[in-house]
Amino acid sequence: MSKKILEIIGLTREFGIGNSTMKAVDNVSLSLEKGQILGVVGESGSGKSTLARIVMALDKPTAGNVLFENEDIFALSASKLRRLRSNFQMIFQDPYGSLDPRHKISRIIAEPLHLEANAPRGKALRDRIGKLLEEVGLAAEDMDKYPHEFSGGQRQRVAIARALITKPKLIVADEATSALDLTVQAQILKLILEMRDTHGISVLFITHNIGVVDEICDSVAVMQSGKLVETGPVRQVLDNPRESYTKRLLSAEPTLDKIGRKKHQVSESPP
Amino acid sequence: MMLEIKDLKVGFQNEVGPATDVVHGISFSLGKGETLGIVGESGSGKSVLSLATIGLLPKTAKATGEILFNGEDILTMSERELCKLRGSRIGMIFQEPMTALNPAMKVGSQIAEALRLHSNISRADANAEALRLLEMVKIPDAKRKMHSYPHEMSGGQRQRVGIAIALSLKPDLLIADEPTTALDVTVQAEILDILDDLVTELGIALILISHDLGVIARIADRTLVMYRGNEMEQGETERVLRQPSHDYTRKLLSALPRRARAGLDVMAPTTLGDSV
Amino acid sequence: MKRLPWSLIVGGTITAILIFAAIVSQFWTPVDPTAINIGNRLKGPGEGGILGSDHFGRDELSMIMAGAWVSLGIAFSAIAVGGLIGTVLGVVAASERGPFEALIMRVNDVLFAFPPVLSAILLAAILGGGPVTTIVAIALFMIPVFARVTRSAALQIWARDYILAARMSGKSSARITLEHVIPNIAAQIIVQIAIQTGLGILTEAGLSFLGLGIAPPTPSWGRMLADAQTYLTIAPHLVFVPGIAICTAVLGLNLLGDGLRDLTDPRRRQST
Amino acid sequence: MRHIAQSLVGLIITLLVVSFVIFLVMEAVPGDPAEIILGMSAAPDTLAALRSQLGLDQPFLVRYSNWLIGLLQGDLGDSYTYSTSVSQLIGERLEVTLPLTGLAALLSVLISVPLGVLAAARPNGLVDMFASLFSQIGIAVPNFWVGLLLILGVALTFGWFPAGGFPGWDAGFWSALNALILPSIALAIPQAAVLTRVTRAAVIEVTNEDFVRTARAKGATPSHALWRHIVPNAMIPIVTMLGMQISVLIAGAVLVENVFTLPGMGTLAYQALAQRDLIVIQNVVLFFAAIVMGINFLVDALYTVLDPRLRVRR
Repeated sequence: MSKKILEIIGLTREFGIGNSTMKAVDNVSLSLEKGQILGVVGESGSGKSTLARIVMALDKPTAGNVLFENEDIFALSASKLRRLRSNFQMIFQDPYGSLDPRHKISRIIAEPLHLEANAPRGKALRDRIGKLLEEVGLAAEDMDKYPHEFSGGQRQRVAIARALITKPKLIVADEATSALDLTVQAQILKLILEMRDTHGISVLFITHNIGVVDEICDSVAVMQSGKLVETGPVRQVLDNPRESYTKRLLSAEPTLDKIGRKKHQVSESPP
Repeated sequence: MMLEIKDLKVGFQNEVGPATDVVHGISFSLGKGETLGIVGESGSGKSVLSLATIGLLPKTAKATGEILFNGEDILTMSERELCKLRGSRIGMIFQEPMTALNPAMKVGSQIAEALRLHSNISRADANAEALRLLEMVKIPDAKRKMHSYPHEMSGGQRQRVGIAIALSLKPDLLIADEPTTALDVTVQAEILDILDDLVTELGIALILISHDLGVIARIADRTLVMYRGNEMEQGETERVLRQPSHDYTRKLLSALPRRARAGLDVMAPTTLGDSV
Repeated sequence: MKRLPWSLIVGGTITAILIFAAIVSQFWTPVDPTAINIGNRLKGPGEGGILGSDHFGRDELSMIMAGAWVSLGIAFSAIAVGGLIGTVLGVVAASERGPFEALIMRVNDVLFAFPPVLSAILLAAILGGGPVTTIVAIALFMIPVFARVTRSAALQIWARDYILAARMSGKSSARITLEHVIPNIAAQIIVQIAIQTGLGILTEAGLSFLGLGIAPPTPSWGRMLADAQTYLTIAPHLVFVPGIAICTAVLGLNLLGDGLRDLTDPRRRQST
Repeated sequence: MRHIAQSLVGLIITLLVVSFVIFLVMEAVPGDPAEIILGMSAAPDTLAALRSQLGLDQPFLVRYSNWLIGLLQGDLGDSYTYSTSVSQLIGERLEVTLPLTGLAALLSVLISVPLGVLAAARPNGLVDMFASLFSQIGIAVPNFWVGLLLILGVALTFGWFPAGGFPGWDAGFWSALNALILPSIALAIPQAAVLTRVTRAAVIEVTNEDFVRTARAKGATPSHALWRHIVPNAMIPIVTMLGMQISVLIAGAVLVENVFTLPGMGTLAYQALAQRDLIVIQNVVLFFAAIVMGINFLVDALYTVLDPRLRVRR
């Protein structure tokens, strides 16, 4: 038995633009082990979001396979795939667009139970939603409110509660903290780490932010223009990058190592 | 002092009920060639502050206090005086390069327009100057790009055009409102380099507004930290980041990913934020 | 408390009065609207009934009330048929995309090439004039109108992340349309219904003005105007009364539509 | 360019479908042309003779393709009641309808665009209040009623313009144009009302765009920003609405021609219906539909001129 929960093999996705085709994802292979967090980092146009959509079976690859617990999700029948779906969930970037404004929080969180045959109902369901809300740092009473009554960070907590309700094995977080303020981002990252630790969930974390990868990921894959540039354990890739693109990406990230403008740095001696 | 803001308050009228105050008494001053970073999270009032400084607050806003630019109060200036000032003495760069340029107008004309609005320069001379400006912000193949429309350029290139427009008349003051937030990190680094070089070269004062302490650290001589319309603290950037005097600044710093704040060894080990 | 938009109050009041008058006309009018009284012919307002009388001595007020029933009935029926078909087509086009969407948009183009007056003339060649011709002609034009509005509104909803979340839950397109798309575009559809009913009244008046509408002696506002043409100089009130009735009814429905839009979308409060 | 070629193909296909639909509908009309021409009491063999003379005994698709071929050659057949060729009939009537709708479209643009722009420049100002009053009422008035009011209030009171009828272009350009003034005003007012509203909304929408703020930060005065940056970008929704309004204009022409007793296409269609002149109805309806679609095609092509973003994409 492999410990791998997710294996992406030679994945390619082409899009037609007029008469030409563009490879949004180009022959990417990756794997994610149980209980680990894999960061996929890249700039706009790197294909990281397309990759996330394919892993969630929201889009089909042009070539290649996605194995979930050794099962090829694109070889499954539609009904089997639907049954498998409760095992993977997704958290989106925009906390304002990912919750239906016309639905109550309880209905939003319960939505993924749609296909579960023996899903809890009535009081049992409300209890479960209440417990989940408390787990993500909200109050059980919040379930009867509507999304517009919450801040961006709180909405993202609701989205996480929705992702947790089916007790999934894999969560894909697509730029889940990019739209949030820094202090809120830190809280949500902490929540994702807790989620991994208490439930043993594996996370595919899509982001453009190296600092966030450094903070919570176990391993990282760097993508550029659809291609995989470099992959490996976080410490190895971030501390000793092999590829020049990775180096460029790392050095471009503004840090507080140096403070002040160029001319000042040259003229004044460092502390 | 070239710019002196004294006890600036800005409120927005509501359809019903009292006005909502978004800036509650901010004061700072800025000398020639200095750079000031204003940092804050969403709702801190930092963008409203920048619009007030260039006299572009929406009509529903009401500002009190003083914004002295070379000794004259911008808040009491007529629209005509403001139009003369904007573009020529104060330039501005905005956050969204995708929407900040006129989609139906060639890039070269948009730069030349800034020149022609303030001087009697001929069309040919304005175009020549626009080309020089495009080269100044290091746009490759500038001659051809003069005739491009904004949608034919990348985000980074459009932001360079924004800088070229803002700097076209060598203003005394440049205001940049989150100029790199919508850009990729590698592009952000390039844009910050260009801003840094040009501001130094032309001796322009810069106000850079950002939510990102890393960006502030890169370019600001001094930093003002804002939260919900109030000043938390201000001072030399070095001092504010290494020895913050306000809890909110410390909270902002501790929310930074480890990697970004690695250089701040003096940081007290605080836990990640506790409340929303 | 949010203050109600004034357009909603005014428009709602006018529309309510209109509907009330239409319903009342089915039980009671000051005079039988079809009763001919030659002795009372072409009397001005006040002399022969509150709003005067026409060339057969029929009471204008009674005819306006009865005409409201015809006008509203035809406009509402046409909107019900055309609006429903158009909304379904628009929503399905947005959820299916691809060739089906392209086909629907082409059908829309074809229908759009037939303004109601043209299709009414074509239909009248087969069926003769009358309420069915009028309703079908207006409804045919409403199909593309509603299909376009709902499709573009629905496409915006389909681009939201909460739709992706619903798809991840294994929900079918039809179910997503019912649970997420329709509730989120309902407000826009309701606004359209108000505005298009106004247009429907205008069109119905035009068709009955041409004699393609409901058959006499049932009163209709459009034919009252057609009759008035002959007596333009001797009895100008015959031009004013039905015209003002049409104008007020349409104005009321338009204001109601605006008001509903302002209520549901405060962002647009200044832009319309 | 490719986009224009594509929509041209689309236009031709739609036109074919429309012509087929019209032909199909005319098939469903009770009674055939031969019966209509000869009357109910005609002898069966005379009917049969006329049918074969008119080609009515041929199969449906053959007759349909004969019609199409005739259309391409400009031969639309002969009217039963006017005893001239349909193409000549339509040609004469277009001399009235085209100038009428053209004049109305021009008037409505000349009223609505400046009014809408000025209203949007100062929301809730005096011009804006007038503009919204005008558009609210204008949208609600039927054009044929405006026509009646104009006859009553202008033609019969002051006698500046004729209350109806058309002297023909042979009677001199000015007297012919004079006869079209009131009808085109009646046709233009409701349309101008809609267009004023659309213009105002479009201009306000663009005013809130970031690039307008950029222009103002450059030092552009409010009016420079309005005419140089806002209005050009607001033209797309305005032109779209204008294109959609063409079908309303054409439908309106039927009514307004009726009020002013103008011998235009609308009157022709209306009279042909009364006389059951099927071949005229068939061709006139196709003609109207073709004009609507042709205008929409032109609007589509105009987009690429107005918005450079559409030139590469699509």
